[in-house]
Amino acid sequence: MNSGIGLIVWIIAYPFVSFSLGVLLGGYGRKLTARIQRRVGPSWIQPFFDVVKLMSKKTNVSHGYMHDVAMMMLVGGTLLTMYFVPVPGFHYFSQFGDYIVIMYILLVPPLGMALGVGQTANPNGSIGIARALQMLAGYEVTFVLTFIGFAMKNGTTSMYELMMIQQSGGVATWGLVTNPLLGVAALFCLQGMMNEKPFEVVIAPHEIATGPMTEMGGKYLGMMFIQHLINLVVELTIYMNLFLGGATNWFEYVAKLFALFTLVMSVNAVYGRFRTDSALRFFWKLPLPMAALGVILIMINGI
Amino acid sequence: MISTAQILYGTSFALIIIGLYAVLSQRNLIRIVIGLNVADVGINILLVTLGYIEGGRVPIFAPGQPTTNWVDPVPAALVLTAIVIGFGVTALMLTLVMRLYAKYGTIDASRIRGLKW
Amino acid sequence: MVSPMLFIIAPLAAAFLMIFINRRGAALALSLLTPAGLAILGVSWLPATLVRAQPIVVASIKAPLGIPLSLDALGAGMAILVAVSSVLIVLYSSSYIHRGHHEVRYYAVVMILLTSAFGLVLTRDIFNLFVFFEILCISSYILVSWEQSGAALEASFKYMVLGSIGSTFLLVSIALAYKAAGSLAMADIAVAFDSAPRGYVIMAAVTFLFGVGVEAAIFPVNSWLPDAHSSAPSSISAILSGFVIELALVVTFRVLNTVFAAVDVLPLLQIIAIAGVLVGEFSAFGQKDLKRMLAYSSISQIGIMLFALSLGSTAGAQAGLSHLLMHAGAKSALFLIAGYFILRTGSRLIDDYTGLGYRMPVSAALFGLAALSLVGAPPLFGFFTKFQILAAAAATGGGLAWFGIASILSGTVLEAVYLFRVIRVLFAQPAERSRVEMDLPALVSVALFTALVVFGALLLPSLSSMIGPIADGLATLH
Amino acid sequence: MYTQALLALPLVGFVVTIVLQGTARRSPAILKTWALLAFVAMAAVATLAFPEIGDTYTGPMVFGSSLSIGLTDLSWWFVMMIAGITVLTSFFTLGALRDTGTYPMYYGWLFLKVFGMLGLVMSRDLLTFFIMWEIMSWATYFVMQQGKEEGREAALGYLVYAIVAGMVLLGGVLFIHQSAGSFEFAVITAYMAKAEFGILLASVLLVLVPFLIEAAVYPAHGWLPSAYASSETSMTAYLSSISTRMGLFGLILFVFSVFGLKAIDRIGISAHLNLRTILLVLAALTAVLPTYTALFQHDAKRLLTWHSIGQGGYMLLGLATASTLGTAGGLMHIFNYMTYVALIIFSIAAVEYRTGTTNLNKLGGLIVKQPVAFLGMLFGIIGLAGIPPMNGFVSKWFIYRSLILGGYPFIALAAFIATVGTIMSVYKLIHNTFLGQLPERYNDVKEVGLLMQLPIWILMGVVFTTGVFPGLILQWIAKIQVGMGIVPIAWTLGGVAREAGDLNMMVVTAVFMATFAVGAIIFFIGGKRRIVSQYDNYAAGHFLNKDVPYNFNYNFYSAFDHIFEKLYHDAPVQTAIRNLGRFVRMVADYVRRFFTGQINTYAAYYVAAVIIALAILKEIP
Repeated sequence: MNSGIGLIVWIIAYPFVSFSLGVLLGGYGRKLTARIQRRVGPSWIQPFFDVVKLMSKKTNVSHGYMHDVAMMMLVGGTLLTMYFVPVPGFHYFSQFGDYIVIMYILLVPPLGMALGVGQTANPNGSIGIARALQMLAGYEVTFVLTFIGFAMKNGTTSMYELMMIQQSGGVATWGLVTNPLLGVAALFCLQGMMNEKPFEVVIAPHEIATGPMTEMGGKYLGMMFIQHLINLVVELTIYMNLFLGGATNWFEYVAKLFALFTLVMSVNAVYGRFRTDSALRFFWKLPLPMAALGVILIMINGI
Repeated sequence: MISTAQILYGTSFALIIIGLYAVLSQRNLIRIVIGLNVADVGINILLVTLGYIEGGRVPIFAPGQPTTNWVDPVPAALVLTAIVIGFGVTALMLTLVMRLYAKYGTIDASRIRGLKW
Repeated sequence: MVSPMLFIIAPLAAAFLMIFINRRGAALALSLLTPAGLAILGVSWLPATLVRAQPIVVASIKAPLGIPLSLDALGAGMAILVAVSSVLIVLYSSSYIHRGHHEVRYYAVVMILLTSAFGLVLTRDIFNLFVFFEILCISSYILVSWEQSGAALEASFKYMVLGSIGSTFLLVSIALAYKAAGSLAMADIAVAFDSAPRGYVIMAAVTFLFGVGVEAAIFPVNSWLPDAHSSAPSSISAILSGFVIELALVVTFRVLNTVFAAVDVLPLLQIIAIAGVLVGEFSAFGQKDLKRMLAYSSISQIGIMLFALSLGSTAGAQAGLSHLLMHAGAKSALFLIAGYFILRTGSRLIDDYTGLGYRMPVSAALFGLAALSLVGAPPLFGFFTKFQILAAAAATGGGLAWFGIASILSGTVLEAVYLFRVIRVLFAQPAERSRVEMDLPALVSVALFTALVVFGALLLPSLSSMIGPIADGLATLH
Repeated sequence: MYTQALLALPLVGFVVTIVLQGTARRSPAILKTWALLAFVAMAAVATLAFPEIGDTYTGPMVFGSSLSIGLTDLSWWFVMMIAGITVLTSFFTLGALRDTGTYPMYYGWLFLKVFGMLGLVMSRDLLTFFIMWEIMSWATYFVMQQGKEEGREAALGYLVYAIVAGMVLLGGVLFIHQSAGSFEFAVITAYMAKAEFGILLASVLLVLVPFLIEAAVYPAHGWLPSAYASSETSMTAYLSSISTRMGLFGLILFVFSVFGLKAIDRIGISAHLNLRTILLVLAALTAVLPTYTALFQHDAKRLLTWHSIGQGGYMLLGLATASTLGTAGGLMHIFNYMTYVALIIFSIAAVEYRTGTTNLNKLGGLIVKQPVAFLGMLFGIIGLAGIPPMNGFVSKWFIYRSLILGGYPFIALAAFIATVGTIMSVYKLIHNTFLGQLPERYNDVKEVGLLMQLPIWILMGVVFTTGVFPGLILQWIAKIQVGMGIVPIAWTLGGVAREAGDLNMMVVTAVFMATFAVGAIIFFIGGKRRIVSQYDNYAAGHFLNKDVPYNFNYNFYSAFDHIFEKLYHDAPVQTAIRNLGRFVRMVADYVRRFFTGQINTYAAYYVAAVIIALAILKEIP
């Protein structure tokens, strides 16, 4: 799937595949939460219905051109990241951009959203963005440190190569096994990256309306849903590729995806919400030192 | 036995030191001027003593006078000049003290300190 | 060529003449033309002196009975500097000094000061040196107290007391020298000191150093300087800071270096110089009074020059003399401009000059240029002289030299800050925009001084051929 | 020939400008036009001088050695940057500089500054280098004077640092000249290769410290924000974009060429613990701390000046790794930063031109009024934050990769922390200026004229083009690296060749454009949208109108403020430097007390001096 006709077909099909996976994951997540909370929960493909409903709304309130462009940046940026993250059988683009590139293009959707939300001129939205950006200093910084350590250990910054190195010896060479400290620290970050509890102060329903989403309605909210669903897949895949050895085939890929998401959603279901500064303090007190210790161990081993 | 010259040297240095001490210790401007004058006198004695020879003669060319064993005339000339200059400076200083008194209403050095730091 | 004796006679005659005529015009003409003529005289003698010093015989009496005088390259150079500076300063004074019946006397005293200044560089007789020294002092006392304000009188009195102590020490030194040599000619004394007991020569050297040094404002006998230079009329401050202390410094150093060569005073001089640099710069740092700040800056600059001279190397001596030339130009310009700042605002305090730069843009610009040169900003003259000094010190090496370099460098930082704080105030928010520029003669005078420090670097190539023999005058007595 | 002309032009410009000064008040257009033409001519001459790279021209003899200038690949690169940004700035001032009366010598000092900078980068010996360094410092000081009142006070602060730097450098020049016996770079290089360790260390420190001060590297960065922020805005752009980098130029020149990397690496105990490690740590601190200080600024210009410091840290990070990737990143970042910071500040200037303020708490919602300025700032901040596809990303990619693979994980982490801070603060910048609610008083604001727009468009083009085709820049960087004694980067038009890493910006951008198009398609599939008034907003049932400020821009990052309050308000280094200043003033006040004003004391000094002098002379044999 990395050359010729197969490549072109795959490039065209991949967004749909991702979206479908995202819908399933999203639905599964809601169902899982519901069950934990002893509810029945919605349909397994409820997210799909949501998107269809929102996209077909007649009233679409815009606050200006940046608001519109932001939606395109949001979805476009997420799809961009999606292409650069290798999945089983498809790593064509990883030769054009390593994890450092991914690290930065991951910031494109939030930036787009931030700009759009900015133009909506609603303080609830801006507060959400300010919180989101501050949260970066917690989870993103820690996650990057785990990556740095891992990349330094293996002498490459390419996500594909890191994945291949982990696959060389089965479970024993998985990042989570060889560098448990980094893996566990990154797991905390994953929770933050996915904006799930206890790190969901950005959206914070009931507190600041719904944060960035306050002024979003109709197709705007629909596009945010689409982005969210694809993003679920992308972020889980990144963690998987870095610490769970990626996947060699699609069955393994989907299994790992759901397993990881189960973990994230379980935590989400039972925890409350951290305030921004508490969340930051948490990240700086537990995962960050953990990752730092991991990196130091790698450095010591290196010498 | 202390020679005359030694006594004079001693006196002159003593006068210089007394004069300087006055300048160091006295607050009264007039006394400071006097101190400087005392030092001046000391200097003059010193200079004269330099040229002095025990039992020497006055250095004047005159028919029939021997030209040996003269007292050195140069220091005497120097002293004359120094006295003149000292006189001038003292006069100027006292004038200034007068003017200062007119301006400040005092001749206490510790109170004439408009210029410092 | 006319006899260099004119250097001493002409200003003296001019002084008496103008007192007799007692007309402003005549006094101005005389006091402009005399130094101008002497400057030409100096320039005409300079080539000859560069080859060989020109002894001057007065009334056909030779040493030891007569008074030996000699015009060497150093003397000619200093004489030109003094003459040119005084022409410009007199020009400035013509518009700056109050018109009144005392005005003629002012010029007369300036002329007498010139006489003594020329005399100091020409004389080769240690007692004659004392006489000129006293004339210089007395005329300075009078000029400092010119404005008859409380501050001026106080400054003059302090100056006078310290000067008198200085002359006392100088006479002690002369007495000791005479006792050793039986002659007052410097050449004879130098020979005699070579075989004199060391302690004796040290005593003579130290009393001489601090005797004449008081006029050169070397540390720590410089405490009269900030008072005197700040309270004198600005034209006189320019004279005193511009060439009098430099001249005294050169004379002090030359005599110490040649006559008292039997003891090595250079390390002592270096210590004194470095202390002077530091004390001067630090004291100037917090000053609120502009002229006092400039006066403290003079203390440190004298320290820099003395440091250069006392390095004992040819390069150091040459650099020191170049710096002397630069400082004469820069500091004169600064004082002269400060004079008009005071005249226009009626205040000496820097804070009162807020926005004055917009009202006197040319003056302020010239002030800035002179200050830049003083700080040593390339490509102005000051950079090259300072760099030469530092390079000479580096070449000398040793802990004291490097400590001196460090002191000069850190002093420069302070100097830049305090001088440019003035510029900053000058160009603070403009209160009013009406022009109150300096009067034309003053402007011309200041502009010429500033031109020296701006284009002085261009002189360096031509100066380098002359500076050798001139600096040689510091090391050997011709 | 062109080399000398290049140096002569700004000097001529300086003189002519002083002559033309009289016309400044009545018809500023003459002066502006003259400046622009002269700078364009300078840029042309700089381009023509390209074939003269490698030649050296000697000037007048000073202190027994002649001053010499000449172009190398490195200096030509800097010359072009200076020429380019100068032309753009002077073009921008055509429209932006309204009241030349307030800035009487704006162009004059600019010419002098350009002269100093060109001379600095073209100098081929130590003495010329120092002379030009000083001219540049002084000119910078004077340039800063051409601004607001408080800017002049801040400029004095700059002067203190600059003079300290200059004097330390002078000490270094003297020391090196004394040790090596020459001002010539070649002789110094040869000497340093086998110099004693002590001499080498002293030389390197005396020379590097001034560069670090001029480059505003932590902890000597305190002078920059106030001095730059209170300058005239176009000058802020100029100073931020190129002026600070002169320190880095000196660093590159001396570390890689004059002393040589081998000599520099002798200073240290191992490959990972040497002088470069110290530089890396300083650079990391420089990248992080000022960036987070920028978060809490409420003036657009001041916020960016803090980034000028922080981004300088990135450049130093790259350079201090001394690896192929790192130096490429560092060198490239100098160029990239220059372009996007000028772009951002020009946009700010456009806003200031219309609204009269740069206060972030007072602006807002201007996107509808000044779309070009918004677009300019958007491109700029994407570059500054280092997000693809703008050029800022490429250089940061190099720096990260070199740090990670070079074995500096925590330094790399610091760099990323700084990036997060950058993103936060630039979002605040663009949000508070262009997004959010438009205050009623700005209802009549218009876009600036074409004259001011043009530099913004040009820079947007440059920021984007060099981001997509970094090879355009990397080809020069590779040449410079050869001159620095470093293996040149294997570049391609879109990034680097496979052996140097995985980066092809052309592909990244193409994919981004395609996915963006997908986003657009999805957007247009949805129903028709309707643009509503800014008062037609969710407000929990409350009514919004122009009397109700409904905006979030004050205390934007409250959580950070909450956590770091103490650290920001008494930054230890700044306090220490302030205390040092206070200490000097105190010492000065005590020294001044030496002159007591009482004649008796003076007489006592006299006698004491004689006695002490006698004692000293007795001791000296």
